[in-house]
Amino acid sequence: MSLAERHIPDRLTNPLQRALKSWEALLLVVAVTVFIINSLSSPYFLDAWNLSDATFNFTEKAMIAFAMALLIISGEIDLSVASIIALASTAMGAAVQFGAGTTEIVLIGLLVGLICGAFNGGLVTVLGLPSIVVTIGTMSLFRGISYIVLGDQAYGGYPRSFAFFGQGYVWWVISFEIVLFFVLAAAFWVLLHKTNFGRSVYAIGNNPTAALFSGIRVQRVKFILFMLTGLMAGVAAVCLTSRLGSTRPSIAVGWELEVVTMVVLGGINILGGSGSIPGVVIAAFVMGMVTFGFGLLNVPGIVMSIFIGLLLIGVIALPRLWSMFIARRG
Amino acid sequence: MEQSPDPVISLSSITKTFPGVKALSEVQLDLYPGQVTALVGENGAGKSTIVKILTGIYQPNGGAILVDGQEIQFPTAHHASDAGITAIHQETVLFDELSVAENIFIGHTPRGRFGLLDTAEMNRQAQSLLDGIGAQIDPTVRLRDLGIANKHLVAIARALSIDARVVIMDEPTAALSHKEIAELYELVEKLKAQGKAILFISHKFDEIFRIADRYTVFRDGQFVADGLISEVGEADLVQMMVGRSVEQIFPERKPTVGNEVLKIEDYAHPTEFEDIGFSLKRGEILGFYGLVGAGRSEFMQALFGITRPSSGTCRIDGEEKTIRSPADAIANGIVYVPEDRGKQGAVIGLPIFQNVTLPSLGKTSRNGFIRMAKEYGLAREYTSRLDLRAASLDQDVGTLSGGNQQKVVIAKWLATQPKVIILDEPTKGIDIGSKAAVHEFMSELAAQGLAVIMVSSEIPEVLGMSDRVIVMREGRMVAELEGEDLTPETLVRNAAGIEKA
Amino acid sequence: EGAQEAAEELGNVEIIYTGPTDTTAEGQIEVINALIAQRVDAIAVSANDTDALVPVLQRAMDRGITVISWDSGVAEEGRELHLNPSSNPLIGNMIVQLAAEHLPDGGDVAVLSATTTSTNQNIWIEEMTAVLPNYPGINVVGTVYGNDLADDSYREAIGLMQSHPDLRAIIAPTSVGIVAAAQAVADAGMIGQVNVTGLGLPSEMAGHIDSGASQSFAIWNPIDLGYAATMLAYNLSTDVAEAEPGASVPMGRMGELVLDETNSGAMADPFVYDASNVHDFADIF
Amino acid sequence: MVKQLTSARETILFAAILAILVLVTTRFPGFIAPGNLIDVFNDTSPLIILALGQMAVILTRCIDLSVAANLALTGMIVATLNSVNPDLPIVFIPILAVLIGAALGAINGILVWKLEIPPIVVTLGTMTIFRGIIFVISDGNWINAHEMSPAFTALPRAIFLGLPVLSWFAIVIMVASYVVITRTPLGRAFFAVGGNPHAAVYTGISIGKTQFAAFVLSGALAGLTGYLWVARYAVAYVDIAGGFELEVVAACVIGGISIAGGVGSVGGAILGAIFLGIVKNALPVVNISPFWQLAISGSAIIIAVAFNAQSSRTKGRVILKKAEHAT
Ligand SMILES: Nc1ncnc2c1ncn2[C@@H]1O[C@H](COP(=O)(O)OP(=O)(O)OP(=O)(O)O)[C@@H](O)[C@H]1O
Ligand SMILES: Nc1ncnc2c1ncn2[C@@H]1O[C@H](COP(=O)(O)OP(=O)(O)OP(=O)(O)O)[C@@H](O)[C@H]1O
Ligand SMILES: [Mg+2]
Ligand SMILES: [Mg+2]
Repeated sequence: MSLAERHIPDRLTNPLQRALKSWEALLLVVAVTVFIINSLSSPYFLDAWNLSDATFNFTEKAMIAFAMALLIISGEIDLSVASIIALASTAMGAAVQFGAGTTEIVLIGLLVGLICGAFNGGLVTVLGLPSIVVTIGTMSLFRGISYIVLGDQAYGGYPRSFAFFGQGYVWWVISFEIVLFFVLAAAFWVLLHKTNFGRSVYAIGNNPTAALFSGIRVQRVKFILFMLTGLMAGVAAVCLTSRLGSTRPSIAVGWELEVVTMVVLGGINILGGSGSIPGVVIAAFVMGMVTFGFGLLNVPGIVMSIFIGLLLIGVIALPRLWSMFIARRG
Repeated sequence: MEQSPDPVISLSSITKTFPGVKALSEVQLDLYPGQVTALVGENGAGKSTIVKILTGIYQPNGGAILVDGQEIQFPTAHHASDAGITAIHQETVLFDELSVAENIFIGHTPRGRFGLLDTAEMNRQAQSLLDGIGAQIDPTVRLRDLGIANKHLVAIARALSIDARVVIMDEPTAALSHKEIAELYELVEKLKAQGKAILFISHKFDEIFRIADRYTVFRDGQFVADGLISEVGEADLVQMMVGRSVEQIFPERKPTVGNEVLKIEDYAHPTEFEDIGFSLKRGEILGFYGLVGAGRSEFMQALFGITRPSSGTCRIDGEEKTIRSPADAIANGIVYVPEDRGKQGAVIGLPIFQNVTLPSLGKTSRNGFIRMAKEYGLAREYTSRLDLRAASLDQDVGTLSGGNQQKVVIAKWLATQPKVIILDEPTKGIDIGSKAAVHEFMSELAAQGLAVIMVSSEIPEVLGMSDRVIVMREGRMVAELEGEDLTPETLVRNAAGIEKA
Repeated sequence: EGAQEAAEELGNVEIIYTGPTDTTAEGQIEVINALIAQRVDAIAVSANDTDALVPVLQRAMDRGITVISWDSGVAEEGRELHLNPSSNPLIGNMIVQLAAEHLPDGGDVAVLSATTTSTNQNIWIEEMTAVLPNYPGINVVGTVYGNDLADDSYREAIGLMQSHPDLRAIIAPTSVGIVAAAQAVADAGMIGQVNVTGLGLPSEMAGHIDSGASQSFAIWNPIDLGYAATMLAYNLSTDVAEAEPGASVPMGRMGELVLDETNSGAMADPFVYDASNVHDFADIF
Repeated sequence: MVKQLTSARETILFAAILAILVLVTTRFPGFIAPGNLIDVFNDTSPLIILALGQMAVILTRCIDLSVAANLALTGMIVATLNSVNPDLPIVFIPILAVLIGAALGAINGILVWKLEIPPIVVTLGTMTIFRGIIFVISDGNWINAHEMSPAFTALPRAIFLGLPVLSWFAIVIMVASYVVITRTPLGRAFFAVGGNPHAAVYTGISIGKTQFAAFVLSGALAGLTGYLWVARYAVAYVDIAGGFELEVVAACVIGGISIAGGVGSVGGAILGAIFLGIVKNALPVVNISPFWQLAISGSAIIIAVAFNAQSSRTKGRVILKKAEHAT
């Protein structure tokens, strides 16, 4: 055997080159373009308070999107997140009726989110059911429980201090929510990209069997991811409830699809296995800016959604069309 | 060569590139009617790639395919089969949820009234095809209910269901038992007699010399030589393949057996195996022989914590341990190199270095946080020890050839520094050069005091490597052979359940 | 249309008419945020949710924007005044009266509402329940919700007829529900036996009046409503009037809006449509 | 063997449906009157038609979340056409609806086939785009009963041999689906592509083309349902059938069609749809508070799926002779 050392380099392309060609770079270009178009088309766009108000369009959804990104990378999905918000919010409202203070309310919101996540996770990992189906079921179930509890009523009367989470400002125009958004973005970035846990999420998403054969506790990791997603839905429920100051069972209807759209736009492979947190962060800004920009032009929401749909397909389709075009010419 | 007829099919200057890899570079290949051409080459030489080009699955980047002297193109698999080319592929490419007959005829099912599919006719034809190759399979059962060997027979029947002039067999014997291999040889003779051109790909030299008329050698995606088998010797062929001579296939070993590391008693499973017990010492290589489907893999997977045994005890270094998951097994120093590399071994989609460090993340991280430099270091150490061939360590394992993927999987386990390593068919589908490396490595591991369990269906490998052999049949241990008793005859007799004459 | 009419009359007013993607409070908040950002002078909102809009509307008022709600109201602290198309007790009374008129001997009546959270629906049903004792013989057997979706409302209406064989009338105080219920009655072959009534638009109901599925229904004039809301918003933001209990705020050709202790007032009485007049209005709204 | 497994799954579902019927009957005997059962079937027909289209898509490992939006858009287009041009012969309307729906489905199919964008992403996108287009076409306005021609609204409710035409549409499509799925190369290709896409390429089946065909089929059926829906409820607006796509997917999954592709049967899809249809129709009849409905149907989906998974769990291979006889 010729042991003339065959040297294998660590990398062929350097990381910077790779970053420039990445999905995140493309998204960043989209984000900057949207920002420029917005500031040119409306005189109201470049205003600190207005921009601050605009962040509420996406912060809560993005918090869930971070956890959902991990879940989707691992090859699962949770369509019940919006319903978890409804149930968590209902539980918080009920707690208020029993005289709970702000701390208790928040804890109850988070706990209910965690329990709902564990319920989904249990059905998926213990009974081995496909998550897309399980969470279509729990999507009806969780919101259904809110309807049973509340019916046509609403819970209100949240304590004044509770309003801080959704309406408070940390400094000048910097709201509590946007700070929380960045803190969570950083935390999820570390979790996914810098820890063993994150690595096992990728391994599971690419090949669950081989991951299991490599000693990764696949079911446990998935269970934790479902709980994490539930917990983040709980966090979003706290913020949203605080921002609305009241709870109705119809709270956050349709958010699950917006969250998934955000995740996919962020470059997370819906089939699992790849994607990054910075992508999701940029996608959140793009979606927030687009809706706010259209809002300033008084475009009806439904027309706005055409654009979001086109963006979702276009951002994936254009690079592929481009490379097909190049291939045909070359 | 002058007296041979014109080739049925002739490939010239075929080039095929994948992103970052030139799999084939200007290779040529000719197939003659009524003759078997063996295509040999190391792992990653491009054998399967040329098969896929011939069957319309890949499109070449350059070169020409000539059928009867006419240039032709195969944009899809249909075009190739219309041109009379059929193949048994290296991977079993079948449909678990469809019936055997549907698998055989999918794509060209007989039609009945109104152009609708004629199921009865299809089942009849399937039955006669299966009978023709001596397979006792009911064409109406669902494929998922068949064992792996039978699946392979279905794949062969499928290839024969097309009335072809060219039959390609990419490692057809890898999953078959002796009896089935013998029947396959008969089949090849029959096809030859019908004047079909046959391309035969195998890493087993005894096979090649037994059935091939011609040979073509590829090395690293390039054409090296071709000619008549009768005019070359085994050593020449190996020399052409690896570009060097490989003298001795099994390393000489002086086993220095230490104290007992693993003791298994009464392992049983409700449906797969029962009454399994043995002990294993440091520095020992224990072979597991049996026909395919004897339940060896099932037992090994139970030992590794993938499935749970219904009863039995496992002692490691004298201490009783309960292994509930692969993570437990790894923690206790037992690791398993699975048989199904693509599904259970490599995490395709992740780069090589991440595959290698996956079970050792505890070592390359601090408090759960990853340290890249350590990861690359560990990956480099073990992949270079196995002489991996890759462009870079952050390349996706999916872009490696089968043999090189296997090396990554073995490297992954060695990096955990285990006490007991279980290798399930470690050289299945690996070329002769890498095979020797794996064997050498195995004996090195044993010499370093590691206990090795090797599951193998190849008698020379079992005999050449093992200190002791356990034979399994139908989920039970039927013999434990050592020293004098260890002969090809005793192995086959016990595995097949033939009474002593 | 009515808002445009008012804008033309006033001359110096620009109307921005917009709405969210879907009918949720969160969507409306995004729209209101965009309006605040454009520093509009006044926002007139018909709310999807009584309470949820309060914080954002308070922020609008903090930034000097006049906020009124109309049709479907916002809780008191979230707006300066609320314009009811008609007084709630009047509507509650009207819808049951429409049913009773055609049931001289009394009988079973059911309510088909929109969603469980629609503020106005719930108030009307409450008011209706309050005046029920004045209609002896009228027996309300249940309330179901069609979620303002044609198919759900249709299915609920069919369900009502099945589970209450003696049902004589369906009251649907929602324009989606009344159409779906009328269609369901027609399809079930119950015309003449079950009368559909409630609140609907002449353009949508004309066919069902003709078929007899509905004898009569009521509605206010939506053009007047848009006109009045615009006038009120204008008058408040130009400080022509103050919104306080007991005050009256002018609303152009619609007269004046007299505010009660919750700062809300009613525009006009609902108008009843039947076979005699429905076609005169079907082309207008 | 194939028959045994599928029929076992379907039998359980069938038993569940019977159990619900019995339960409802104890509280409301009129529910199982033949006339009422016909009504329930008729009411479930759109779901059955859509579930059969969705089944083809799911078999090929895709999912079509745009069916409800396709339905609404096609419905709006044919209703607009009818109101503008009431003299257009009625026979053209369903044909036109099928063509429009198929064209919309083809958009999904092309994106999946040619650009290889994951189907869930494609249909999530087209779902919002289609709804948006309805708004643009209609300017947010409704098309009401009196704007449609009498023939337009009468067709689905016309009675033929004791059944409404809407039901007949469903029955014809059930039979046609059965033939296509079990007896044509296309049907076989659906299973092949979903069961093992890699192997499908090796047998000369184009994955992309087969998926394209499934999307076109699903789109065509959604388009047809669009007309039937609009005509039946005599109204067309932006939000019709909002959220119905999830119900369609749920029907398929309850019917034992594996979301992972390659496994399922026409009978399963139909029973799954009927199961949901009966639950939906029974709840208002037995006077369960409307606030309970959502939770009950959610639980039903979870229980049905758990049941299904349990009954189809593979035993694995049996090596021991002893065990072979025991099973
Ligand atoms: N789809 C692919 N993408 C990228 N590279 C590929 C792909 N398929 C094959 N290759 C590369 O092409 C080369 C030839 O591979 P091929 O599978 O033809 O080898 P082989 O001779 O059949 O080897 P083995 O004996 O291991 O089966 C290898 O270097 C492999 O990494
Ligand atoms: N019908 C089947 N369906 C799926 N996988 C199968 C089937 N039959 C066999 N296999 C897989 O093929 C492999 C070989 O089967 P088995 O374990 O029975 O044989 P063995 O005695 O280990 O022989 P060998 O290791 O030589 O193949 C196992 O990994 C098993 O999981
Ligand atoms: Mg190969
Ligand atoms: Mg094995």
